[in-house]
Amino acid sequence: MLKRLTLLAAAFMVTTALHAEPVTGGRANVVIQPEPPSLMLGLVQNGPTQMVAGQIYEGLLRYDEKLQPMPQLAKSWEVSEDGLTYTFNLHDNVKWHDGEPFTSADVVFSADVFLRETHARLRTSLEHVESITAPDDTTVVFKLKQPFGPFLGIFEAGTMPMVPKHIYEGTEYKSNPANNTPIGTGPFKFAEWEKGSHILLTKFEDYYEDGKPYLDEIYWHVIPDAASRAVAYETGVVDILPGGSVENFDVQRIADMENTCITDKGWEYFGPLSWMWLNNREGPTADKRFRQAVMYAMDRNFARDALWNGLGKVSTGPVSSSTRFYTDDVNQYDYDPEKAKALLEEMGYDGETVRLLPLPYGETWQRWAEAVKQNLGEVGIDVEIVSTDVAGWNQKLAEWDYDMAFTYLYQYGDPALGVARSYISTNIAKGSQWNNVEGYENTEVDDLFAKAAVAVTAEERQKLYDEVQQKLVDDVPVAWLLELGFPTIYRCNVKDLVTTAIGVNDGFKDTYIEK
Amino acid sequence: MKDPVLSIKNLKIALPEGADRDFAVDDVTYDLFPGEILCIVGESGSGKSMSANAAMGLLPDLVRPVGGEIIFDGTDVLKLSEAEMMDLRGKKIAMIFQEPMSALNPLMRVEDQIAEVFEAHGLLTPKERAARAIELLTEVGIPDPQKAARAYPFQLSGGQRQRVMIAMALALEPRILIADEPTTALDVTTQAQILELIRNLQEKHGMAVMFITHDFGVVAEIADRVAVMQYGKIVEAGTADEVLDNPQHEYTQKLIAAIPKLAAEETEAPVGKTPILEVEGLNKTYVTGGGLFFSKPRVVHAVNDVNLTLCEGETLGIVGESGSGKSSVGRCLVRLMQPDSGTVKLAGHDMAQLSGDALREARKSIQMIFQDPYASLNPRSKVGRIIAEGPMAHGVSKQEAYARAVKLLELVDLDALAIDRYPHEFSGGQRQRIGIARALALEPRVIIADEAVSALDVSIQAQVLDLLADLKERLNLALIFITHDLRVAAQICDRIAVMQKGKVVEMGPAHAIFNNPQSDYTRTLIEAIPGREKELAAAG
Amino acid sequence: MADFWKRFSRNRGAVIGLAILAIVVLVAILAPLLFPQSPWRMVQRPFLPPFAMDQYPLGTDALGRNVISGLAYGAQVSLLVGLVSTVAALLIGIPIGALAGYFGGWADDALMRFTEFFQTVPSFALAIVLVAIFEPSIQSIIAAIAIVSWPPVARLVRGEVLSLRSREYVEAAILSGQTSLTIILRQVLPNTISPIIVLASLMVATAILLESSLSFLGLGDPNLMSWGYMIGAARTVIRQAWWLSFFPGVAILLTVLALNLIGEGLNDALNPRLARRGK
Amino acid sequence: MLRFILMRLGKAAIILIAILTLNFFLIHAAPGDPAAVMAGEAGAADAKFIAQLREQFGLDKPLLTQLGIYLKGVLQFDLGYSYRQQMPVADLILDRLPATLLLTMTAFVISLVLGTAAGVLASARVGKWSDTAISTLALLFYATPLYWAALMAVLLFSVYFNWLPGFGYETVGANYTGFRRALDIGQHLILPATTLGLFFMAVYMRMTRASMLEVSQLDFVKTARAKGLKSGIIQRRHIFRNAMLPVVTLAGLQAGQLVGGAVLTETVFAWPGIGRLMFEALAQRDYNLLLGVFFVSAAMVLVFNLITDILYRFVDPRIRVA
Repeated sequence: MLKRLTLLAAAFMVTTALHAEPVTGGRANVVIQPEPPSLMLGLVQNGPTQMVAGQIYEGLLRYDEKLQPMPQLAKSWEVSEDGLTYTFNLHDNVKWHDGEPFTSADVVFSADVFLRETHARLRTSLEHVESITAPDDTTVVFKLKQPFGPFLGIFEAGTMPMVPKHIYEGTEYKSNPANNTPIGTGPFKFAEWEKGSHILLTKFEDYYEDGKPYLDEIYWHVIPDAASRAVAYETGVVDILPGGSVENFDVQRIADMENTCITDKGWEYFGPLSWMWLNNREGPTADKRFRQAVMYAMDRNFARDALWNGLGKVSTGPVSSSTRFYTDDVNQYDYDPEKAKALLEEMGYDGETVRLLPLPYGETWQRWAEAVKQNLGEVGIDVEIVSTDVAGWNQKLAEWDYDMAFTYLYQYGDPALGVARSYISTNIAKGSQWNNVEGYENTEVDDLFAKAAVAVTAEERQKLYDEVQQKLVDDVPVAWLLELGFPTIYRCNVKDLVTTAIGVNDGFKDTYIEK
Repeated sequence: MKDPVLSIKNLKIALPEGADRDFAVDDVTYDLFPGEILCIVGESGSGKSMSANAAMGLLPDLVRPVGGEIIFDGTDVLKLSEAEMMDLRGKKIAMIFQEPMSALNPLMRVEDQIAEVFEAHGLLTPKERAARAIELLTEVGIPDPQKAARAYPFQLSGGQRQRVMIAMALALEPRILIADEPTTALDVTTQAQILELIRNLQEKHGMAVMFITHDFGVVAEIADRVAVMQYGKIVEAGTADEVLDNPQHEYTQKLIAAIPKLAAEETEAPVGKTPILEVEGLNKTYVTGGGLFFSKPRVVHAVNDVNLTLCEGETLGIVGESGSGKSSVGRCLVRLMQPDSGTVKLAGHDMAQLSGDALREARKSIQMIFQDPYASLNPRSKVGRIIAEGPMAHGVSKQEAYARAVKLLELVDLDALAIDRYPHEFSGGQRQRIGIARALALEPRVIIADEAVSALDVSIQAQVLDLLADLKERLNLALIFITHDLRVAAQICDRIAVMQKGKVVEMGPAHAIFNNPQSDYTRTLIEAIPGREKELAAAG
Repeated sequence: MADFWKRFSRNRGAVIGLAILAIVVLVAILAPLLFPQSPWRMVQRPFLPPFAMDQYPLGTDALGRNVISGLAYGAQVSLLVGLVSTVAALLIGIPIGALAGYFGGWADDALMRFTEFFQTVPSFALAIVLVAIFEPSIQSIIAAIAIVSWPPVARLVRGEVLSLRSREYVEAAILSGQTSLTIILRQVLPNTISPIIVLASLMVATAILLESSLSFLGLGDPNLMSWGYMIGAARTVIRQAWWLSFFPGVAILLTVLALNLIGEGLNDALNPRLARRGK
Repeated sequence: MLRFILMRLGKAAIILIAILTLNFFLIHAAPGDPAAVMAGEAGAADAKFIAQLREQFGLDKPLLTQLGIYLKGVLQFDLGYSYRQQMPVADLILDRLPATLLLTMTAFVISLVLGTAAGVLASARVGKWSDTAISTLALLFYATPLYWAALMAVLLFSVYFNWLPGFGYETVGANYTGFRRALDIGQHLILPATTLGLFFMAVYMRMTRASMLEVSQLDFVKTARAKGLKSGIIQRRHIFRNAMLPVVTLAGLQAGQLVGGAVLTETVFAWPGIGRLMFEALAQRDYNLLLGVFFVSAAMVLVFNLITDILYRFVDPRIRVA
């Protein structure tokens, strides 16, 4: 028989209620950057879309900063002992913004029909799923083909947003005119979007959690320029600067302002880890010693301090420290130019030029590439920066046309979701920059990742992941840089802004503004 | 004798630093009397228009009077304030200029420009001004004055524009009219009409007219008194008859002698001589407008079925007014212009349809001398190369070509050292000699001279004409001489073809054309030659 | 030549411009001697203000790089791009203008439509697209600048050639049997040289501005320190480090000003007739 | 006149199609395509997903077919659909166009009015100190990089003195209406419009000055003086009108180019206009949007050229009648 593990989440309600009594009313002025291409979270899952649409759409679960699941549309859930059956019990008074009731049929439609077609990342995870069924209006059952360790980690709004079946069923999803007026179940509903200027969300009065949300409206300001965004905060036009809104150089100055709080929480689920892809196939970077030399040559502490304002952590390996199953019991690559030189000498590096692709996401990344070029230059590596735009960068990575390339990827809380994809050899394929782009092949590593994903107990998984981390750090398939800290800056009287592992992406439900 | 209306005394006008002499006008004294026409005559650079401009207070920026006085109405106008000068201008002294094309504001209607004169002096209401403008236009003899008043300057012909200028000048019945080379830019028949108009108006209004010109023919037509200027000084002054018939000063004598005489000598008809150039049925039309985007083209028949024959050793003149097509004929002959139809037989071979190397070869025998001594020589080439280029293009070695250039320079009376100098170091007459040398370099048999002396002062003109006649004789050349100046044609041509609107209206021996013109147009042309009557009278 | 200098030096602004340009050129040439270390090298703490340390009189940037060294090496890039792209634009514009002006007719029509076409495309936008597409590098920048700046050359040359080609000395050259190519090269083009030189000096200035604008937008050659790059990189930190954008801006301003002044001086010296009219 | 306009419009249409074709090939020559960008933004992608997007966007068809489809759409006044932004291109552009037009036309008017006024003033006082001052200022404006001037203006007027807003189109979130809103936009407009106008202000100033001086040497000015007209009237009626002819030509060229040339200003001042849109579309290979922006800005050039020509015919009777 199945032994049911029931995780009730009422406890978390208590922790948030420790603060003073929430105040109802008011408007949150938030920066959104860049302007999202669309607010239909089921179709587009990039950062800005999720940040705004995360208030409109909801998933079945949320996650706390330790990545433990919290209730959202599902008020409770059970997992069978063999790890194959996941049963979710839904709130029964949930309404879509257009007044239609939300039921388990919407969940089945979203997960099994809509998102399987539109959501590339979720689609991969859903391959483990045998069936999704709705025994009644408030119950949904996911049956898996085999155990999948991270399965409970794929239910947040960005990964599995619930979309209204009554609007989308049987339509051409991408061109459905309803995409312009998104309908979700979230605490805020779409009100107005003036392109290039602002997006306005207003309180959803029929929200199923009593008293929530507290805010009347959220006003997202589109300000396509980092310096201007800083000014907007200083002049009081906006009160909340989500991570990445202002250039890192500006963070400290703004954080020093009166009534200003800063937090780097709210990114635990993503665990953004930056690294340089090193092309393992050809050129100097094919040599393990060269890759190690790169690790030793880089002054990552300097980069963190000068470029990231001291926020974030120097990475120790492929797994972020906030991600589950992280270990720091690996070889440490401290800044040591001499060691780098020695390694280069040992391999007989002939000074061949290596091309470095910066990440075309703004000034900090550009500066970082320049600093790395200088670091590597000082141990004798000749680096040429190849500058390109977003599209060119995507293309070059997808076509493996690079020697070294900056990137940062989310880990989605679990190595099986966000780490393995970059290292397992079955994931080597042209045409995507989200797989094993570096071309690293190691059957041992493949095996370990495969076993760890389907291992049932956490201890078992931890052991396997420790081993794989040690192996990878020795081989340096990519040059890990920093666990990025994206600080959220806000007025201190904005309370409970960051309460979950995805921070402002679904945080406004709990937020209130103290007068 | 009456009191002078304008009295210029010991006037000295300084030129800016770096000019070829210190004073534009150097110690000049003369009077202008009411009701007379005084001609100030001189070659270019003689300073002939400076004193008139000084009287109007219209000298160029860096040119200023430094001595003497200009007395008008008992006061020295040089001492007047700008406001007082403004009152004087247009009202008491009016002026008309050489270029009727540019002397009117292109963006304003004619009537507005005339009305402005009244406005400037605060006279009449706008309505009255418009009415006066029509009256004035009528008075200066513009056909359809109503329409002309509404017209913009570019819609009028050169003669009409000059009439408009005169109308403006007459508007306030000034006591003095200054006419600064008013007919120089006009065709000869138009010139005759304008001169007559000025004469009539002067008589009718009793104005004093100061008429500035370089043309003794014009002087003969219009002047009561004459002052001859050279290098900023008056070398001779007197009544028109005195000066023209009995010049005292050497310079005046020289100038008058240089004027080509109208009497064409009777020459033998070119019977028995072999024709070198035969032109038959030559046609050329211009199409303007049109192009890629289908606007309606305008067709001008520039050369209309022209037939000509030129014999060895002969000089054929082609005369006509501007737009008659005379230059187009010349250009068709050397194929600078592609004729639409017709044959151009040079020594028996048709070159109208040649192209490429054959054309280059054929052109060796037919060369051209151009009008503008400044534009006809490449300013960035040395004279030697300018002359030697032709032979070199036809395969003569550089050394030989330069040697020939030296010989040619000597032939045209220039120093051999000239080969190493640039064109700008030479005067206009010298440049024209270089142009002739260049034309001779390919040893042509026919030379086409297109207004070859029109841009030269009369004394230089005479020298160049002599040189051409001499060379023609020595080298046994045949010459086609294209000109608007019938005096020049009379002097140099054996036969003359008169052209009008693309057609040859009359052709014959020079003396026959002048003495017994057959077509009306030729007659009009000849009668319009300034100074002709006086000359005929003098001849007896 | 002496005459040329006399006329040139009569224009005081032109002499000042020449002096400024001479300094810029000198600095560009001597940059490796004055600042042996790479301008990319991180030498001091970031955001060192100017005049705080004698070694780094203009301070350091966000990575602690020496600003004055960057200015010196930036001069190289600006001058190089300015010169080469102008030469390239001349190489495109002069033949097109000369052919159109000399042969007239349908050749003129076709070439001028072509030129017009390039003038209709918003030029800065086209430059951005070109550089972005061929990826920012010194070559692509020079090519893009040349491609957007040749039309004025073509039009100027065409206009000049058109008026020269009916000049009598050109007709004389035709009659004397010279080929079209010889005539264009020997009779016509040498006489267009003055206005071309004047235009070219102004084009160098414009090219420097264009390069800096592209670099400012992040479309510079990432391996070369340029003034526009310095300003672009400093834009986000303008409030805490004004000097990072101020000094390179002044450098561009002075260089472009100098070239314009020289252009005016050249105009005075080479086209005395026009110059006098303007005075 | 109508015939003239129709002819010009026909010609403009041909040029527009040529421009679109050129840009079509240019942008397709660039590495990467919108499918890859969008897949990238989705956070993960496999080849199948990208192929699916490509098919959806019609990117799997041969290039010439795509061009044909696009041009056919354009001929039916359909600028296509931006898959990246999930909106019809025309809507996106129309959203942004007013801001750009407001900015550029203000800059245009500022530069034209102040530039010609200063030019006239300078020409009237040749050689005096005011002429020198104006000419020097013009030279400085002429040599100043636009974006740098903008930055310095922000630093000075917005940051240091805090007189004027340094970014944006209006006070975000203030929700002003009516006159208050116009005033607010006006305040936001001052710095960007002025800095954008500086360069052309210098150009107009220099051109007007030179042109005034040149015209003042012409014969008809002498005629006017000979009539006894006051120099003020001569300046205004005779010299100025004629001197404006080349300025009108230039103004037409500039007005057209401004729309596509405001990228820098829009970047510095975070102005929500076409220039930014183009820049973004380019980086994301939003083909239809980029082509649409080019279409609109080239159309602007042609429209302004046409306006100039019509205006010119109005000002200059020689062209009107001939």
